[in-house]
Amino acid sequence: MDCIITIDINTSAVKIAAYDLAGRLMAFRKGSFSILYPQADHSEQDPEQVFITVLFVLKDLVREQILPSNHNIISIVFSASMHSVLPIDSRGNPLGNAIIWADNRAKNEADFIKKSANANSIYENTGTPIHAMSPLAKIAWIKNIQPERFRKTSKFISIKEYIIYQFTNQYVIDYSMASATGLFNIKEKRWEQDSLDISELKTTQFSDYVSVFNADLKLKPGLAKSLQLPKNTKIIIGSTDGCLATLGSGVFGEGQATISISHTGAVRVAGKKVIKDKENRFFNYILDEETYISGGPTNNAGVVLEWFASSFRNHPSIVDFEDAVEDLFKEATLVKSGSNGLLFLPYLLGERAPIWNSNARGSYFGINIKHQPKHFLRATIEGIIFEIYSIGKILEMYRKIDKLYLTGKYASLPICAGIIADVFGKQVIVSDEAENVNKGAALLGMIDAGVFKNLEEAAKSITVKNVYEPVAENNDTYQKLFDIFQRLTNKLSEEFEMIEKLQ
Amino acid sequence: MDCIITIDINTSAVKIAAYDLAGRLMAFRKGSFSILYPQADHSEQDPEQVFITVLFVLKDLVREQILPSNHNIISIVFSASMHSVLPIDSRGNPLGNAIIWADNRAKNEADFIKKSANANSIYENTGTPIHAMSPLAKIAWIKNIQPERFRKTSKFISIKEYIIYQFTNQYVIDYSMASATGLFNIKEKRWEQDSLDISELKTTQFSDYVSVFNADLKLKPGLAKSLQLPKNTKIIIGSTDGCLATLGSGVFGEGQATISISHTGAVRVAGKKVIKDKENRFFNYILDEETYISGGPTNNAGVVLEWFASSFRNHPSIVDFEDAVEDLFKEATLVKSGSNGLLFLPYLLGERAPIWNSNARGSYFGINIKHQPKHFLRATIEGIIFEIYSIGKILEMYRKIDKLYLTGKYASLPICAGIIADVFGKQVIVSDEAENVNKGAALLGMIDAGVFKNLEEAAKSITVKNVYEPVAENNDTYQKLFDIFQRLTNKLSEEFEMIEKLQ
Amino acid sequence: MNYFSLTKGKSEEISSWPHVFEFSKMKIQSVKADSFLMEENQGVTFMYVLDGKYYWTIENQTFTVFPNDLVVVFPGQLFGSLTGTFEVGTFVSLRLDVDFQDQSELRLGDWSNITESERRLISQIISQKDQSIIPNFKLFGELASKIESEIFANEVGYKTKINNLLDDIWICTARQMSKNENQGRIFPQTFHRLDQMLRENLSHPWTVEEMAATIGLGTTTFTEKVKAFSGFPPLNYLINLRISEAIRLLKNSDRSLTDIALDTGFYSSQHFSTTFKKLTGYTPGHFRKNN
Amino acid sequence: MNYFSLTKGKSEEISSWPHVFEFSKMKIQSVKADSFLMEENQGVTFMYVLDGKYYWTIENQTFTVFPNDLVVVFPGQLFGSLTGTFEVGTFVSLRLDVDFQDQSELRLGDWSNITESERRLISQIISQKDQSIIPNFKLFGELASKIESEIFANEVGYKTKINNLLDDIWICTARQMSKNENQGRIFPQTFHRLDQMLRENLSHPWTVEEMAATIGLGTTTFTEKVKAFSGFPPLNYLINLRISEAIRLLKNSDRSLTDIALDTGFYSSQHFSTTFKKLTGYTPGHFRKNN
Repeated sequence: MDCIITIDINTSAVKIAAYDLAGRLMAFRKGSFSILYPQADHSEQDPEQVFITVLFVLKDLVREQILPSNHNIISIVFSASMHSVLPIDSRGNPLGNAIIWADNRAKNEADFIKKSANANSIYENTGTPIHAMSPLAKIAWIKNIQPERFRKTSKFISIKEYIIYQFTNQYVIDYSMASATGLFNIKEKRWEQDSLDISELKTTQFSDYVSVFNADLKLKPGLAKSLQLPKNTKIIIGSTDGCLATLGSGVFGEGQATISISHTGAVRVAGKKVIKDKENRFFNYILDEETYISGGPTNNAGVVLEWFASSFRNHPSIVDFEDAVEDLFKEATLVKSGSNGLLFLPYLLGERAPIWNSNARGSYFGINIKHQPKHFLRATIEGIIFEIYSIGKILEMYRKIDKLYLTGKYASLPICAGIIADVFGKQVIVSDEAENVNKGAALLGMIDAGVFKNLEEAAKSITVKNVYEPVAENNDTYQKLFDIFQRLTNKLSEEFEMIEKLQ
Repeated sequence: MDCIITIDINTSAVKIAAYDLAGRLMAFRKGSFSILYPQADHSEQDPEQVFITVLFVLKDLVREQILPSNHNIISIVFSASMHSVLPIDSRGNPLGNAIIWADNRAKNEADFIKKSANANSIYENTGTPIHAMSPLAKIAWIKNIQPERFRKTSKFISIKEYIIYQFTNQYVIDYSMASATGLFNIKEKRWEQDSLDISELKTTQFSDYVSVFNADLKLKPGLAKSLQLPKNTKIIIGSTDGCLATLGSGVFGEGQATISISHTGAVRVAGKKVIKDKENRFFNYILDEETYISGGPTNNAGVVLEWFASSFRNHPSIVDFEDAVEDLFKEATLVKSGSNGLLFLPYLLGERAPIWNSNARGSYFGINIKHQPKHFLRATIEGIIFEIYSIGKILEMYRKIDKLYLTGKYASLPICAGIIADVFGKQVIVSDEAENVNKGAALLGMIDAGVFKNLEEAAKSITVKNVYEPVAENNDTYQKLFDIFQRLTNKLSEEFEMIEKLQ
Repeated sequence: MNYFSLTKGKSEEISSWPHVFEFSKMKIQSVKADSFLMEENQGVTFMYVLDGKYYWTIENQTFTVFPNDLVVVFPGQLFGSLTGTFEVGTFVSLRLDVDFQDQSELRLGDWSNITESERRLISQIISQKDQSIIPNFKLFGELASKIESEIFANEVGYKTKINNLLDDIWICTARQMSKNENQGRIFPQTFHRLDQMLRENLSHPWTVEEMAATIGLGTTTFTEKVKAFSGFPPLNYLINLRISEAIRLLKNSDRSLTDIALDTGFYSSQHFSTTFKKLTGYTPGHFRKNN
Repeated sequence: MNYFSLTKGKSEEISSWPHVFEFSKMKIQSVKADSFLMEENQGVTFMYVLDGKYYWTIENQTFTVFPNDLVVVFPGQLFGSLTGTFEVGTFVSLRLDVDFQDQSELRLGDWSNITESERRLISQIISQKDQSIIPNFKLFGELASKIESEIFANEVGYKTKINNLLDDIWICTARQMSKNENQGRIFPQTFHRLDQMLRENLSHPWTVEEMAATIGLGTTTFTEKVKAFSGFPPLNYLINLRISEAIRLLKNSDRSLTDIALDTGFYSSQHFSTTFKKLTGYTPGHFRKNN
């Protein structure tokens, strides 16, 4: 039987999943690598470790799961996180580590670009909010702070391009990934001159851009042999994790939105037009020639839960994270909606959408003598979801949203799903897929294989597992708390800046 | 050898200590009773349990410690917490429980009086801030809400008067206690007509007022026999815990202030004149004919630490509070001054001085991803001390303060003493006395016995155990944090009110 | 394992205990729509999970229930699953016809052997606590399987045995709730709860063992902690409370000295009188006259 | 107990170990003014409390030190008591002439037997951690009393024995710091720390036992957790890191294959070559040429 292999390279792991042509998950394996924090505000990936990890995991999956079951691999589809920047020299060797989305070193460059005369037109043309996360700002940082490295750079590529180069010896970038660089014109689908001018870049310093369906790449024969892959395995370039998670959760049409809560979070919608926000709060990324994925990302989602589980609480010994989280979610159900009036602002890592303020900081507010650890726990979960809601609420100014689709490892846990339904006051749908990103990539492969005509048809194949209806009474409580949540967020920007200086 | 017995009746325990005429502690014993919380905002004491506890502890102390050591008891000096109200009928029987200082039921009555035309003159004449804690407001509440109980009341007395009545069959109140009722004119030393008028009270509904040195009371013979006390044991009425803690920590002169951190906290100074604060934030209580104890109380001192130790943290089993606190203070030393920019507002029980806002609520502010439990712990201690400082800072507008004297079970712990020195930027002195209140009462007894000429001489007999000097660098950090502390406190009053409604 | 579902009126097996509405052990192998809708609970329901993971909702609050967890649902509470179905797994369910007036007073019925004062104590523990779920309560599983074997074995005395096991369920549930409630608290809070319980059940013939068990401590540790915290050994503290209440009654009521003695937990007016005099210097009668 | 105070230059008893500045066991019976003023620390000082409660200040931060707690003070740190005195109690103090360049590299001296790669590992653990106090570290007390008896007994081999015990002190202190640092963390954080340590000591001949011990876990649990979290058994994960570094060196340096193999922790170029080929499909030489 034929099968499709999907490779998703995210912030800390590579996840490889194989699907048959009916879209059924057949094999799954993951391998972690480390995020490196060489200094404050810096977050990096070691490109060689990422590559070795991809090889290792793929080799094991093929040898131990695919070959024994006599499946025939017809294609490999790639996905990866957005916004990484890896400078390489003319021989294709990395100049240092890749700078990833979470890296905040280019704060000043982002501020500078934001204040420039064509900031608005750059945002509108490229679809990427101007922020330290954006390769646009990161490359400017390299130019300013590491001129020698900048000078040596032959191309600025992403981790995904680097891995594909290792597989194929070719430099290509898909529209989705390109549209997350801040350097790509999403309307005319070409590199954006205004962006290039900021760091005096030439288009030759980037890979060639292609559609997410592009399958012209050729797998290196040596690698095919070592990995025991058929020589004619198609390499489909694929898209980004954000776009594919949206597709893989079944969201494509009017009235639908995805809510993603994993390490970070996001609210996303798919549409034929970009969202034009005067305050430049939303991204608009290309999925295919006529589809944009629009929305807003938050820094403070699962990572804050992980902080709560590991740092806020004292544990008697080293704790398995999964166990800790299981216990936490159980404990959180012991508290009523609204955490007895304890409110949490989750800005532990500064914030992107909708406030785009790197100095924002977290806060527990409204503490009284009766609040216990379980109230802090539930307030933390609710605060994370309020932040998601604050994005969703503004998105609703541009798009009708009736139903919410969940993706990411935390969102679809029953307690989160229930709170999301109650906070938004909308129906929440959990799909049957464990790995939405890989599934989204598989859908691209299935379209390529002729299983579906187009994305719309592919998205409709995702099946519903659970539906959560909002409880009116809880929605009422949450609306009142959210009002305070917003007031505090708006009111405290000066104090955020003052306290940030003391940290 | 002669000795003096001191009886201090505080919120949850009676502490009885015996001193010889050189002021040396000879025997100590304490017995707890419960604070009763029949409903939200209500805090009460059972007068019979308090009485029985006093008897039990006193009897044991005399029988097991005083008599075997052949000491001769010459006097008993009383002390008690301020602000309690116990309505009694014409036969001297309590009409229900005593309402204690922490009770917040009379919020509306306090607000009403505060808005009345002569609120300012009442505050100035009586020395007691107009607040739910004040017997003035509590009696108004009984009149409004429990008219039947009000009608049956023959006298409104305090727990201290009730116990003294059990010992002597006489109704007397000392100037200190009277000056904490909001019904006593501290300048002219008589019941204040404007205050009486609010609830249409007559002076006969109160005990006779006398000096804190008054020793005219006669011990009931039956009780003397059952307690094995000499028949001629003098009963000295004594003063309040606040006044006596100040005296007992050695504070009497210019430039000195006491900081008390036990369940609640306070900053106090002694002086010949009252402090006239336009915003009515400070109390002025009478100690003796020419001495006032002035200052401000905070609700959120040790009780917040206790909350942190018991409620904020999860414990694996029932924990001895002393052990928990010992561990906490040890852990707090692991964090640098300023808790890495984590700030705590301690208003878990609303607040008295200096903001006098029952709706105020607690908050942790400035949380980032690197903050751990130990930072929350240290921030909690620092927040409590910032609140104390916010009182001290305003007091300094009226009085020069060079040295701080500590009292109460938490203040004199080295970590608190060090933080207090650093936050205030002043020298901090810890005396040799474990029980400042009882020691203050003993000083009254020693003056009565002719050991000292007057209070000033008595106060000077207190010896220094430790001196803490402020560290300039830490003071600098704390000043910056305190700036944010004050901004938040002022800025958030609307949000305090909004969230209070959801609790 | 055997699975069964016994319902009052339908199943002969439980007809001897008309106070048992339902007793079942169910294995759910596939999810069925509308098998567990939200409904108002009749009687008191105990649901104990043996296998699987359940998301059950009581009064708008959803609990995640793991194996060995017990869920207790009181009369009138809305109970069910928001998805309307039972997830795959195994659980025991026991539903009793029990009156729980205003969620405060538990009325068991003639079948129960629990004494009046202990019943009040249990009522109080159960009504005070906001505990719908008791995690890791294996003892319940043991009691349930004892009931199961008694029902199906019908050996001599099984009718009584089962009623006694039902009593045991109430007693153990109350104990466990009390322990959980005090777990992880600092002693002053625990003491405060004990104080409340003593006050509201002064006439109960408290022993130190019982007080200690109520808050989940061993007798020796309990005595030490009470002494260190309050200054009094536990029984002396109790006497404080009893005498205080007696004084109040002497002053404010016309009740006989014997009635006052018994109401405040002294086993005779003699005992009351001696204790009272030792502390106050007066006999109760003298005290009342003087006042 | 015997009390003693041995100082370099003054006390003959410790003259055989010129790297020991001071070794004392002191009992303080009354507080003396100016007995412990704040001073810049010379060498590395270990202070271990046997009895009493101390408030010691290191670099502006005051620690409360209880019995069985160890305080470690590095060269140049301001150390003393803010009150200027020793409180009443008993403690052991050991001061060693040790160079700790830039608070990052520990240079012990010829007397020490600790291997080069282990010394670097210890340096790194000690310099990474912000741990001036190690609570409840009884093992230190045991080591100190062994040193004490060796010094006063002078049995055969005591000179070596004491140097070995000093080595032990460094090893155990590093282990304890590492354990404390990972105590109560969730596994991803612990793993991240391990990852850092592996990267910075790739040439060290890591065993699974050693990795596990470094983060305070048993070998079996450690292997399970690493596998579950990273997808790889510990040694495979290590190989990932080694091959990644080797690729970097092959691409960016002219070093010989043997040097690269040893630098990245392969015990021979043969071993390096086989492992490299298995994963990438190329030998290192071939890979370098192709690139």
